[in-house]
Amino acid sequence: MGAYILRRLLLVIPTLLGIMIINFTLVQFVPGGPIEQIIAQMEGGGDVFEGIAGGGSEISQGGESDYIGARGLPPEFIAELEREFGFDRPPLERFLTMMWNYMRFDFGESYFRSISVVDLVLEKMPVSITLGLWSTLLAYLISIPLGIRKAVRDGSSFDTWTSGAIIVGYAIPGFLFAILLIVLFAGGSYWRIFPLRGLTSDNWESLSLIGKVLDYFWHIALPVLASTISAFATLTLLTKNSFLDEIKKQYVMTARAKGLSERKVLYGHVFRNAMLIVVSGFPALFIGVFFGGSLIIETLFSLDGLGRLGFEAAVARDYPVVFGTLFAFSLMGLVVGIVTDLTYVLIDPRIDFERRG
Amino acid sequence: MALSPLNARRWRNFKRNRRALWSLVIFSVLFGLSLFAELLANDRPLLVSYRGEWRSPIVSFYSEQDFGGDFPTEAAYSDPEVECLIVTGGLTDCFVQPDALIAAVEAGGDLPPLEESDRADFAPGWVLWPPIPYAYDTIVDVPGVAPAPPSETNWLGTDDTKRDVVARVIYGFRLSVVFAIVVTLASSLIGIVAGAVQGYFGGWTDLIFQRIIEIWTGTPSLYVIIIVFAILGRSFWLLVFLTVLFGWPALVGVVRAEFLRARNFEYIRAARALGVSDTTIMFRHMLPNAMVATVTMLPFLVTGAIGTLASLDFLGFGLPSSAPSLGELTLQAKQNLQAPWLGFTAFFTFAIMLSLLVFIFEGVRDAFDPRKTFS
Amino acid sequence: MTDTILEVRDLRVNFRQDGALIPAVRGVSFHVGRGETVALVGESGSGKSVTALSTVQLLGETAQLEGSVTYEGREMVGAPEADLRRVRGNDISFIFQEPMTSLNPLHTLERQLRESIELHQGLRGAAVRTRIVDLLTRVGIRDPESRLDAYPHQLSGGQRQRVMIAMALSNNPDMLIADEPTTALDVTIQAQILELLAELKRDTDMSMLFITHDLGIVRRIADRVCVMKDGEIVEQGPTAEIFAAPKHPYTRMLLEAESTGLPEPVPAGAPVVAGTENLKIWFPIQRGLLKRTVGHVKAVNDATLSVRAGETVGIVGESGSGKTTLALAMVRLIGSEGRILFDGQEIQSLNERRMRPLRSEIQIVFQDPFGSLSPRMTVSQIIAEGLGVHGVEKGRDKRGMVAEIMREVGLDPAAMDRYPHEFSGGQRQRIAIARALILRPRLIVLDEPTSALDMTVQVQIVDLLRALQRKYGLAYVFISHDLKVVRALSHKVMVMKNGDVVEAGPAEDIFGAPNTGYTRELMAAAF
Amino acid sequence: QEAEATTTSHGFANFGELKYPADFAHLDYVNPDAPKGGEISQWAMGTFDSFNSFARQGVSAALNTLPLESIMTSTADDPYGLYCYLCSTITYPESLDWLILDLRDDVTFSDGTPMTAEDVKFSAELFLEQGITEYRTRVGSLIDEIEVLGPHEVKFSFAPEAPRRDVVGLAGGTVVFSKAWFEETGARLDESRDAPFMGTGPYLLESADINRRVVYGRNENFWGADIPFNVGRNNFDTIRIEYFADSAAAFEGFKSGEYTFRAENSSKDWATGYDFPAAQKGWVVTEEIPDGNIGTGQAFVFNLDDPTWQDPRVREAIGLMFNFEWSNESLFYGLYERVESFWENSDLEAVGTPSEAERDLLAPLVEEGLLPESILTDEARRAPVLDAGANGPDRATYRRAGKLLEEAGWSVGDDGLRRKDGAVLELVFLQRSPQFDRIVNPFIENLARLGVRGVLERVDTSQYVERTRSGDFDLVNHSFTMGFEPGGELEQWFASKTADDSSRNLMRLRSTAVDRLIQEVLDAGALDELTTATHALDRVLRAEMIWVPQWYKDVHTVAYYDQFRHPDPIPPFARGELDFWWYDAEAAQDLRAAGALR
Ligand SMILES: Nc1ncnc2c1ncn2[C@@H]1O[C@H](COP(=O)(O)OP(=O)(O)OP(=O)(O)O)[C@@H](O)[C@H]1O
Ligand SMILES: Nc1ncnc2c1ncn2[C@@H]1O[C@H](COP(=O)(O)OP(=O)(O)OP(=O)(O)O)[C@@H](O)[C@H]1O
Ligand SMILES: [Mg+2]
Ligand SMILES: [Mg+2]
Repeated sequence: MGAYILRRLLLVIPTLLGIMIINFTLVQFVPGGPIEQIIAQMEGGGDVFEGIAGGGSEISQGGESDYIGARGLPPEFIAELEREFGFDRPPLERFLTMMWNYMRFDFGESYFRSISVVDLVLEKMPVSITLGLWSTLLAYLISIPLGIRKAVRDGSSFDTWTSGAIIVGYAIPGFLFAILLIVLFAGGSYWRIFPLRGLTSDNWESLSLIGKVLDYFWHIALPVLASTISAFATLTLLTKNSFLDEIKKQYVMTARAKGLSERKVLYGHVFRNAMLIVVSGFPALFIGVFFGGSLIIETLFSLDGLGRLGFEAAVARDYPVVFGTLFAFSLMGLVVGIVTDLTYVLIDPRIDFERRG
Repeated sequence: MALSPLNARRWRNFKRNRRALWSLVIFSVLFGLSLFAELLANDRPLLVSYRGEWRSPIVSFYSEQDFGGDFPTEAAYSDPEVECLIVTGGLTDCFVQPDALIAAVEAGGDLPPLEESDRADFAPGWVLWPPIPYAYDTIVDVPGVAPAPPSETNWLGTDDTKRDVVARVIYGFRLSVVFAIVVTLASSLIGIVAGAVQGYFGGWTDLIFQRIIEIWTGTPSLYVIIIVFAILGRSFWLLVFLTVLFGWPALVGVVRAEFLRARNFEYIRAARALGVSDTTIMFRHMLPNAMVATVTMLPFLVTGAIGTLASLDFLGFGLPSSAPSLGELTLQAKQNLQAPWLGFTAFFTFAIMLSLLVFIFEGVRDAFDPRKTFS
Repeated sequence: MTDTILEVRDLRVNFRQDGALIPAVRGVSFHVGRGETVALVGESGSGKSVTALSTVQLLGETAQLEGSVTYEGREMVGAPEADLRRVRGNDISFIFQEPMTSLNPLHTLERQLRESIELHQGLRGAAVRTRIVDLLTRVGIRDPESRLDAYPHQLSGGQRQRVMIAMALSNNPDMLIADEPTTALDVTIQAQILELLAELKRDTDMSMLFITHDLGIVRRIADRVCVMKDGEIVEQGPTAEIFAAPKHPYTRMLLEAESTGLPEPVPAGAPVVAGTENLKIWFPIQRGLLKRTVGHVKAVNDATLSVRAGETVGIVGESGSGKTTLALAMVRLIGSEGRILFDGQEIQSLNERRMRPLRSEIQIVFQDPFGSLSPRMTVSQIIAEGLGVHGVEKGRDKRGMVAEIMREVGLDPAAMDRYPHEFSGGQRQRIAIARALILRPRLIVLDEPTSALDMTVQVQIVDLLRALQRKYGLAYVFISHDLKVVRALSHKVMVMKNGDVVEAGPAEDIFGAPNTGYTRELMAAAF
Repeated sequence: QEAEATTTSHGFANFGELKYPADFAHLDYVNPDAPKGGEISQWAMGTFDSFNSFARQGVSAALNTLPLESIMTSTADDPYGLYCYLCSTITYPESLDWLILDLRDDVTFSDGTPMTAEDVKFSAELFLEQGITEYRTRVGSLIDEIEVLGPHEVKFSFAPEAPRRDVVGLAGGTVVFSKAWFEETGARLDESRDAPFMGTGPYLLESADINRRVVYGRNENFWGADIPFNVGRNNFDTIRIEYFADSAAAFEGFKSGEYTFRAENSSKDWATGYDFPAAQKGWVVTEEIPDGNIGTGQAFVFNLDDPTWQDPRVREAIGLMFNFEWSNESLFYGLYERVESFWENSDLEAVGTPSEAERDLLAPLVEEGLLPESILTDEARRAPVLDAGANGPDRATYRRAGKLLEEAGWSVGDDGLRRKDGAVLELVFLQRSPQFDRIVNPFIENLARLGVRGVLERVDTSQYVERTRSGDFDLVNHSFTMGFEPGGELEQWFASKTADDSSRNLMRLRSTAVDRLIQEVLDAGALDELTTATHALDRVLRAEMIWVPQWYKDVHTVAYYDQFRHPDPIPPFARGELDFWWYDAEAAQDLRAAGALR
């Protein structure tokens, strides 16, 4: 096992290198680049969220940027940008410098903002963690017991109704649901129960501890609900079906024959056997929680998280951000991958990774 | 094709699950119908009789001149002038008073005063329209602002480009379902095989394969899509291909985990002792037992694929915008909250489809469960 | 025998299967008094296990129950789950027929035992551990402390069965229902267990419903006997009476049946089919997440054996002595050191692909038949699978062949489209045998192939094996605790203890004049 | 400097007279008695991370230049005049080779320090040094020297090639920073900042909450509170901007009173959205305010480098297929007006047949064969008017378009598609906003009936820019924004020399006639000359049919909580809600009492 882990750890290096090489190469072929993005911005366009935020006008907005200098685009300007972004040097050299910097965890600065990639990511973390953490927690806390219950009462009307409910939850397109929540519960037409934006109130600093906590939950109620609603279905059914498979096995009978309570039988015995899939997804989920993000939920609730960052960077061709986050998250993803595999062994000691067949 | 006794037993089990069976029937009917979308909703007639000659505009091209009109381009069948030309056998008077002439022919009564030569030219004809006389891209000529609410002509209203929602849902259902099913089947097939191979063989196979997948999943699909579309242009099958290309690793993880576990089971050892080939062990002995995740996920993968299509459309990297996809409908719903019929249509289409699929796969799961029997 | 503790009246059990109802138990009535031991004997597949499981409602949802089962006057059929739970484990303990699949595969020994002790006795912490160690010692597990962290798959068949027994006994139940609790145990340990049971019975006035095929045991411990056949009790009465004057023809047949005779001599000059030389299998003991190896379980230390065409080598020995391990290694299912020969060819170094063609020539019947049958394949598929793989007799109708072999091992071919779990323990064992035999391999390794069979069926199987051996010159490696069967089949015998081969030689010598003390002890206990 | 006759004035206009005399009491369009106080709030899209809109990097916060002021200013009712604001007079010679700005001595920065000529020189040079490249290269070559002549006197000297029509704006437009402050803080113009630069303006940043809001408050020490220019202006104590990432959420925010003033830019919301409770109760008023600015010339433009589109007949045929009337009725709730001219909604638009003076300009070009003769007699080209009842044009229009295409050699094949030399007539619409899908798709439907295959390709911004720059499109959206004083920028928009590489001359127009007319406009010395030349240019550009004009909005559509008041009428060139609207404290009180606002 030790050897295996070592092997895996060593393989992280070529994998990471592979990811970076592929990405770097790809980017060389993508039509349009950061300079085009800047040109668009100079001309008052180029908001990457334009299509998503919606509601725009059929009349072109802006047209003229604030800046008095924005008149056509002289080639000198573009040449200078190229120099600034280092595009005047050959790709190989750029790649090597980049990798060298990354090795030292120096991820550079965004093309479009004078802020380092690390700071940028840190800035977006609270939102992503909030959304990710609570919605996954909620999803797991509800789905797993529900799935188990459904497995036990397979075929009952309880089973049917809950299936119906979670399917409906899944079928509602997330962003439609979110906007519905906003209009119904945060807007000016129906009930104004929840806030429209943000994670906390303005006066958060001055609140008591309990006040702070309440305020926080008050703010995140709608976005978390909107981002969780569709998560129940798969998880619940996965739990249910895994349990169904396991629940009739002989050892469960043994456990029952011991006189264990149903809870003990289900959670103490069946759970571990049935939940390999669900539990083994946990570490990956963990990454998802911290580094995932939901572009649309974030946009609708005016939260600025990694979902928006990632999308913006990709579309605006903000390569330092693209590569930096890719590098960091891939690295973490790889490590988490190893942890995931180790949890397999933890869950089921019969599992090993040796060659077979 | 005779079913093996086991499959016959599974099929019987499946059939005994009424809900699953009905879901399958309904889904097949809906999907089957949508395959003939062109016959259900079209802005070209199914059949016209022009001067006694039968023509089928949904199959062949006819210019307006073919009906005695003056444009060499395709006849616009919904134009009263064109309809008049058809039903009167190409009277030139149609350009003057088409509606009156149509009404007269329909009433079977006398034609309005015409010149003698014209009268001699008259040859009655008829037009047979599909139940919904709009295709997915037909702009409907109804007064008012788009999206227009449901009405007699547009049962579910029109969308924000004034196209008939029913027609778009029919075509969109076909497009989305074909997309989703092809993508799901292909990517789960690849994913399962890949996961199975990794989990079963373990060792360096696993180690290397896993790394390849990690590298692969680290590739930004958005850029690949942009590049490929920029080079090859947008098309449905290209998008299918790309979605599969990036979609298949989804199932690998779970299948691999299940195989890693299952390969230690006693019956696998027994199968190996029997000298059964690795492929048979993997797919006959292990897969049915390691299929929980797959079978559970499939309905969601299908709807998820539709969602992918939707979000690609959303971000502008999907199909051409006139293509009728359910995703596009959802976006319109979000953009047009004042037109709730769009949202309801999208939601119900999704909910119905998903329910049917979930129920079907529940039936499949049960049919494969040896310990489950129905009375 | 004063009061009745368990009363079964007109119990009927039907299994719903593919639309039809299959009767398993058809109107069974009997009772067990306090402190009494009732033995349930009968044909394999006659409904013994189903009857036992019905008493505390442990059958799956496909079973339909009719009739009544009362425990201490309380009706159990249709009783709420909560009431049943109170009875299970505490009042009535259960030992399942298949110990291999009855333990939670992901719990260590300690955890399996701890749970019910904590639940029913309220012990905590170190006290529980002491109790566990004590229990394990009493069921004959050597060096129990070191095995507490073992998982079920790291135990031998007999060890698992003993864990099961320990678990059942841990709460000093009022009533013990034991479904073939000693099948995987060698005679000495079996004796020890029976002694333990007798002791408990004496001390705590425990009642027992004891299911077994071993009439010797019945004679020793049962107060009364019920004989079952085809889902009915055909005869019941006090043990002595039944044994002395059996009334029902089946009972008579059962009592008379015994695997007797000696194997036919091996034809002279028969070639050596297979063998091992200095085979050694040590399992590493690993600790922690990193799985550091902290020691070894020395399962097989140095085993050398050879078997000729038409010859049977019997392997006997204490439970946990390495028999199964040796068998698995011989067919290259687990890694080993040393040489393994087949047909004069060294096969230890062959990779799986080169090994595969040989597989049709070497077959194995696993000790745990249930575990070795794919749960989602029907029996016909399972049996026929090898045929497809090795392309044996392409032209012939597979289902026909399957039906034929099923009939030969005493199974009803009509059941061939059922799943494994829909069979009784003995039936499953025969399915496993059928699967091996249908290929007509040259070497079959049989690991306890008759443990779950009643005498009549056992005789049938033994005859079948002999007939095949005669006809095709098959070579057998036959592992069993039942020395009578071993004697009836084996030309050579090897005695194992603790991973070592303590004695090996022609069967007559070993049975007639055992050399070592251990063997002598074994023989004494058996005959 | 000696001999030359110089003019000294309180302002400057290239054309015509200054509207306001030196001693005016207040601007005509303000309410001199407007009360001060209260708060106005608006929304902004997305987020911000900087307060420096002069740097390339960062997303700058809304109104970040509010604390800054430039030396000269213009008014919302005079398109031509530039008035001294931080200066008291401007002195210049006829040649405009230089000018001297005589600065006011009472101007102070918000920290109380007085503004001096040094600051002006510093600021102007700062832009030339740290402004974005584009500015530096363009403006740097125009300004020769900046000299401080006295504590409150600066002189700008201009290079000979600097267009004389632009120089005053160039100097007077200088935003003035404090030199001392810059030296002290080490701030730079090319870096993003977390607070605005210090300036002389009426408002200061009060608070900024990234992602949420920016609040500007009144500068209590504002130097100019009482000067005539500022009478009745800067009436609000606070100006608050709320940020939303999604427009629907933003609208909900308005409905619930999170902000109080909203300029509605969605025709759909304007037509259907304002029936929420607060609007029904009359708390929110909606108003359409006439917009006197030149209408933005929004249009589809052809790629004239593509031989297919070089034939004006083909362009005209395509243009006939766009049914603006239907689009406006069916898609835009009838809110828009058709764009006809590049100077729509202004006197500079050419109308009817050419005037004498125009003809004088055009005739030589006709003679040279650069223009068709019809230009001299035809009315200025107008877009076709189609039936609003149906998307498809009427048969006459189809016939006309079909004939044009036939003439151009595009005849219909057996499959109903137009072909020439085997190639199908295909028109690629390059778009970046999904907003236009619903506009382009019906257009494509109409084209299909003409036998033209329309293809809508929607790509992301970077790709869009790359493709427009490299000319890989047939038809793209463009917005022509013309000024009242057409000048050098016309070359960026229309001249042959910029056809190869300009984000303005997207259609790649190369026309000698147009080049010559642009020169006429540039050479115009008087207002009527300018107008005539512009009319001629407009006429020719429209006759060229380089575009399929779209629409513009001639009103401001605003909605606000009924606590703001504005002068009536509102001046033509500004909506002015932050400038000369004021707060009705009583009405506000009532609103609050009714629970409309928190
Ligand atoms: N789940 C089931 N579905 C269908 N038939 C079943 C099921 N379980 C058992 N049977 C059938 O019921 C009968 C009785 O089985 P049972 O297990 O009680 O036999 P048994 O007497 O214990 O035999 P053995 O000695 O072989 O263990 C058998 O014929 C068996 O095939
Ligand atoms: N995978 C394993 N890991 C560790 N120890 C094992 C493993 N498999 C078997 N053992 C140990 O090896 C020893 C020999 O086991 P084996 O199964 O060969 O015994 P056996 O002779 O077949 O006994 P029985 O008669 O009880 O079946 C036992 O002590 C067992 O605990
Ligand atoms: Mg049994
Ligand atoms: Mg064994």
